[in-house]
Amino acid sequence: MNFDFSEDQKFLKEQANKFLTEQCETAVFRAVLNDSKKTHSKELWKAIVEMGWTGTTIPEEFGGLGLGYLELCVIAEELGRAIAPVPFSSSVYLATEGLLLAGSQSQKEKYLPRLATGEIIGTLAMAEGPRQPLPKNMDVTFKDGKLSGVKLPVPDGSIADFALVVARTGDGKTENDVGLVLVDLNGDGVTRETVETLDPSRDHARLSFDNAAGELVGGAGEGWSLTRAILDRAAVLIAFEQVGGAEKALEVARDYTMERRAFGRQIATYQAIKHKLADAYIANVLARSNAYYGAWALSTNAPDLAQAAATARISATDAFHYASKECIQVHGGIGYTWEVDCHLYYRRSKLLALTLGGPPVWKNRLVSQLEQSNAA
Amino acid sequence: MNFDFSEDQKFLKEQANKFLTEQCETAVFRAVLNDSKKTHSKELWKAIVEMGWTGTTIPEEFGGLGLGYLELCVIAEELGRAIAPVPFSSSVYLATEGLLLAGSQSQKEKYLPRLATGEIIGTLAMAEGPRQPLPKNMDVTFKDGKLSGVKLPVPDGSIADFALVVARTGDGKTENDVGLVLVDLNGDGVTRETVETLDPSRDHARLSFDNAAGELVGGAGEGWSLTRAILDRAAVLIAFEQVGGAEKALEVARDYTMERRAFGRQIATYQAIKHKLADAYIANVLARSNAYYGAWALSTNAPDLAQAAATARISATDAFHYASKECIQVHGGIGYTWEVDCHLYYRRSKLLALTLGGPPVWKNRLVSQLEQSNAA
Amino acid sequence: MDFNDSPEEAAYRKKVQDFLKANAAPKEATTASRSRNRPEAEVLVDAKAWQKKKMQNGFAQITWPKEWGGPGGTPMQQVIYGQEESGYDVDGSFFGIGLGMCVPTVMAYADDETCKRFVGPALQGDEIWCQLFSEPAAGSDVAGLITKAVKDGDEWVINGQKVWTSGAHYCDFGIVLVRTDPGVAKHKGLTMFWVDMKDPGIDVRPLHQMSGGSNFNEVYFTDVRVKDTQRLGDVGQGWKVALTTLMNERLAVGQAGGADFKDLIELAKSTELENGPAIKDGAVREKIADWYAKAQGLKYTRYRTVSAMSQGETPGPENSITKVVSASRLQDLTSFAMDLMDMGGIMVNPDDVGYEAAFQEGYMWAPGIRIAGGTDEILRNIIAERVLGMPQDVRVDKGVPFNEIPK
Amino acid sequence: MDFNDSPEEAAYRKKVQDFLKANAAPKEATTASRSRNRPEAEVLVDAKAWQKKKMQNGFAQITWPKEWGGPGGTPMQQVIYGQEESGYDVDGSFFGIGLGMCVPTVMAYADDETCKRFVGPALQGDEIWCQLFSEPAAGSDVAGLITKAVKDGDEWVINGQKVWTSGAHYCDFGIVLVRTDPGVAKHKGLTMFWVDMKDPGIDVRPLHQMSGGSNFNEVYFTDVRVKDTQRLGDVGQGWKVALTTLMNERLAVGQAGGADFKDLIELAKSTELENGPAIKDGAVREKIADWYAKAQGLKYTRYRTVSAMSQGETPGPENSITKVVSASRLQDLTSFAMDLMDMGGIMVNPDDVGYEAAFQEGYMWAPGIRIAGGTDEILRNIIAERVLGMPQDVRVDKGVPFNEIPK
Repeated sequence: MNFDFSEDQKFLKEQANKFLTEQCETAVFRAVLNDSKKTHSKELWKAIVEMGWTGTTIPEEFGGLGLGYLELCVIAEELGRAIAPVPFSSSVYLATEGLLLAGSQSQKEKYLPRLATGEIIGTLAMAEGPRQPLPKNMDVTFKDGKLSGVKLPVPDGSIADFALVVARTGDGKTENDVGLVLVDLNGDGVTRETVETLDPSRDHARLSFDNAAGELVGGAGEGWSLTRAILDRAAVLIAFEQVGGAEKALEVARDYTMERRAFGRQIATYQAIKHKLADAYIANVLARSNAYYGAWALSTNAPDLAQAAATARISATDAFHYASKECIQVHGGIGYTWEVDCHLYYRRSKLLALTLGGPPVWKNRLVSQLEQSNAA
Repeated sequence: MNFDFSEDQKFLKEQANKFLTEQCETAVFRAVLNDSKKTHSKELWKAIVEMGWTGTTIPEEFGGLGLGYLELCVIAEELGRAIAPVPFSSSVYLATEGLLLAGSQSQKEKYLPRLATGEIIGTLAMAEGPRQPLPKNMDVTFKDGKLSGVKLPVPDGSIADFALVVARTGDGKTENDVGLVLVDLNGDGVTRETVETLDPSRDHARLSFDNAAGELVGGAGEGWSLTRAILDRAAVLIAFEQVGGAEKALEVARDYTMERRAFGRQIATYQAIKHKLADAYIANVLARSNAYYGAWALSTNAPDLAQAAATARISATDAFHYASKECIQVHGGIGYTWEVDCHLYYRRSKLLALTLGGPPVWKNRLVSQLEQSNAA
Repeated sequence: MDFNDSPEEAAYRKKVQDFLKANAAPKEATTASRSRNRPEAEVLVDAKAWQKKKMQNGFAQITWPKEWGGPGGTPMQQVIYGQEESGYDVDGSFFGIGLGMCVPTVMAYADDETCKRFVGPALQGDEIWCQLFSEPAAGSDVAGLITKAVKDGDEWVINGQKVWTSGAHYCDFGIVLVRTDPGVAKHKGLTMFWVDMKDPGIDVRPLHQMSGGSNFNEVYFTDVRVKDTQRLGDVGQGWKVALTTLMNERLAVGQAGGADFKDLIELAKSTELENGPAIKDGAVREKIADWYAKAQGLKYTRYRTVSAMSQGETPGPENSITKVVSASRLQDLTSFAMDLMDMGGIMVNPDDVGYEAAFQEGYMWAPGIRIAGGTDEILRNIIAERVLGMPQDVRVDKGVPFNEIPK
Repeated sequence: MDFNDSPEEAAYRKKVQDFLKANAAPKEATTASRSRNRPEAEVLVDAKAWQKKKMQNGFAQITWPKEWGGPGGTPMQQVIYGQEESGYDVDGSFFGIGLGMCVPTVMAYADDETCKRFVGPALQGDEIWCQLFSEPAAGSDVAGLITKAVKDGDEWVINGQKVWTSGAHYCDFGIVLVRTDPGVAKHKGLTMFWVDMKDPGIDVRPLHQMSGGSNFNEVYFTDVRVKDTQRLGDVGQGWKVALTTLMNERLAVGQAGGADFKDLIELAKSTELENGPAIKDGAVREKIADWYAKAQGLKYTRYRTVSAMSQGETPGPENSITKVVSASRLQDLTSFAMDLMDMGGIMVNPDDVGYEAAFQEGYMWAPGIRIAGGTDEILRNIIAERVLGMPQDVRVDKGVPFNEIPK
């Protein structure tokens, strides 16, 4: 057993950290945050693409780097720490993974090389408004090669070139009536409208489909299990983003408490402050350890990947939520201003908590796994 | 509006406090606690009976004091504060209330005067082992005037003279198949066995019925709603016991932190200790306020009594649980010893949290009320 | 114990109801961010008109004595009015700080002439007051402020910066706490003045909050000259004066507004989860029960306070619990509600997310409430020290001249 | 990242499995209080025999070098052994403190002859050691202890009282920290000795715990004479020596044992609520998920620590999280399980309540774990100060002679 990243992976992480520290300073995400017309940082995205990160797990035959998931995990952690305003998770964790999992040879040939080079951006369209997107209440329909209905919110929906759309393909309301449909978002019958969200540094849109042309990825009734498989993989990667963000929020909080004085002493000397940050540290360690196991399960495609992913996601969501909200709190008034970064972590933490489905869904899913597994 | 007890009621409370401070010192409950053969403090019980408290709400025509529920609430608070080792709640809140609610004239005449004078002790037998006693899983059966089955644990079951037993009277498994049966526990067909519980200062027993003679209190299918009505009333009274216990536990904790020194200063000067006790105080205030509303609802038989009772019980359970567990914690090692009283509050708090059914039952019940009430 | 109105109370309530019914529009049932899109200036005009109408009908500052223009009512009448008004779509929030805290301070420390000049216009809503205490380096430790006033003949010259000043941009006057002697212990070198907010040396800049809005301001003082007659209380007694102001705050600091359990119940009823409607889910039910019990606990605590007040008691620091409980509950409840909305919960436009986006708004507002008017931590200290009687933490700045405390 | 055994590890695991299969009986699946009703003396005999067998087969103190009688194994081998042994019904708890903390302290500070005398018998389970640090007035603040040793020729005379001494009643030897100079700052006046627990001046009295049991003792010292050669480290260097001991504790302090999520899942599966089985209830599921995630987080944190150790790193104070997390979780989980049992949850006899009463037992045990070996509060201080690098709280006793600190 060696439950740690390799030296090469650690080196990659260090490089990613250095790169993002330089390329993703405050000014970069503030530029996106403060301008409602900006969907992402084009410069940063370009630089990331040039680093080859978008092709990390894409096999070399499709123009990628052909690296493993552990490499993608360390990159994800650094992107999370930098709360980078780029469509990385949509294009890489969701769209690329979906195609790698179930794309036909021709779909792979058509999309993967361009995803690797960043020429196109992909995403996954799942939600249909403020409710759990379940087979029983899904309205978007795919019939005779045409897609109709509204997906909302779709991450990076304003800028993505194509989407994998979770849609009803059968007449019933079961999981077997759901398919995953690849749609060119620049084609006919697609209307996009950017929507306001909690985290304006990341784009989300309403996608309205009116008989838009699409093609299945995987079989007609396989969409639900395929989507769950994509989400499991993405959950591990997002967990690393959350761990990165949570640790950064804790550092920011810790540093401020060592600077700020009240009643003649550093506020870091007060037990209430210390214990709050100790609790954040504890949550972060648990989250990191569970994320590591998720990384291992992802990289080995372990049979308990679903369980590992849910566990990682639950811990990481908890950790980032706590660290980001208490980061504001220890700052006091100044932490509640727009100019100080605390709220960026608070916003991003809630976005990441909900983006692949909220905690209730994942907790329910985890316990379903535990009910079955004797190895609980 | 005057949301406070009257001067008379406050005077009664003060008297009760003085009485119990004298009559229910540590030595009194330690005597019960340390001797597994002792079911309660006979001396204290006798003194309480002599004060007339057992007849507080029993009308004068049946030999009681004919006072109101507000008077009983202030007595309950002081009994809770003293964590008194007596069968008061079983005999007064449960058995007496059950008869007052639904007893026939002859049942009232037969039992109430003797309950008032403490000549007999009554109780309510509901649980059937470590699970929720629900109409669908109730095994104790009342047929043709005879009761059979096992109730466990029954509060004060070793010493009670009669019990109101919740039993299946119909053939189905619905609420309408449940009746409330009055059984003489000294009669034939009744076997008792004291059971060990978390709080050895209060008696509990396994009651086994083998064709024991019984008579209905209320109608054959009314047992479930009648039991719920008894529990609602008792919940308010127990909430006062919990409030009393929680405040006492907080005081004990506070006092100790002002005495104990570590690293050259009173531990009460440390923020972690202060904030912990501030949180206990907050929970206690909320609990007290909700208990007051419960008292008002009980004393006026308000239409929202069920909702008020559940609210009071949820708050008070929370408060006592928190105060008692953190009372141990601020004491450090000494708090974990048998000789220091902390554990008595911890034990009693869990007993009171479960005795009328646990938090899940009451929370569920509260939300059912809220779903219906537009006044939520 | 009596929950019903006494005959006098019932008569008063009827009077209030008649007044409100005739002059205001009722609110909707669940929480909403109603004035979300109305410009503040417009809302302010309505609010001033409403304040005047209340004053004319004897419903402004109900407990103020007649000599100050109040109706000389009881605390219970104030409560009854508040209960009834809360059902109507009117806004009294502009006047709370001025009439609740600043003007009473003026009344306690200024001469008769000054009081006469200011009390009436404030009461009828013509002039609004703000409170200038907090500074960037003096938040929880307000007495650590550094804005200074230097005596120059009959005048004082104020320089420095205040922050978190609610309404400074529309206020006419303010009371400002400044340091007049940095060479003595920090509480002893402070003095209070009233100032004209229209002074050209006062620069009010809106503070951009993390929630996006700007409810507060930074206020810069550059060579602002005030007369010695504008002093409230003696030189060096400013902390004592400020405590008078803050004691009044204690009563004003209330409940964190925003989404509550009613909204959560609505949401849960209409939200479908995998195994059925959310309202039938055990986790949802448990949380509704817990938050409901907390909300009721606070409500009945207020009732107990009012009952005590109507028996002549002064409410103490125990009222600090309201904000501690309700601010965190708002944060937790809104977070949980958004979780129920799943991925769609990140949207913040009412058109997309429904429920007037009250959960999302509350989620972004709650962190501020946990800080404003005393952080969670400071309030817990207050409860421990002033209610439970526990000793202060070690105070390294005690008795140390202000200019020798490490900054 | 590799979760599987390397070929060497797999071979070692096989060896361990073979040894265990041949010599011990497997445990049941869920947590149980197996030795609940067996007399301790009897359990101790078995435990000593098992320790001897482990030693003879090279599985005792696996990382100890051969010169001390250990097999000179790796930390990873230690972990593998622990993983495998945890599935068997054997008890190594009697030796943890002695071999994990006391004997290493002896090895670090005593002369060769003393080591030779003691290490072997301890390793093969013939002699057991205890640690005598805590006192009634010195818990979190251990260095505030007052048991004193006064020099008398070549000997020292010890008087005072220790408390919370695990196993003192069956121990043969102990290491004791005492004050040898009350006139200097508190950390500077301490000295460490080893003592023979059979000394007639040592009176061991079982401490009656709130849980009813007696796992700990009070130990009274009355004119106990020890030779100066029993001193471990220099006079006045006792705190430094104690830190060596406590650093070893850090690795030993583990997980709060007792009921865990597996037991809760079992209970929930078999418990019927109003609307169906508890395992299908949302509140139950949410809690299982949260506690499972915490348990896994701790488990994988241990794996990370072991991986770091096998790469030569020394585990740091970050291991303090294990007890903080698991003690409170035990308290919360057992409380919740009892809630599910409803009124019957108050019963404590396995015959009445099932599940071997593991929940009730855990509920009464958890408050002790939250205190023993560093309270929740002290451990959070340690994390804040030693891991996050935050400054100490104000220390009013710093540099003050011990006999001048207010007691």
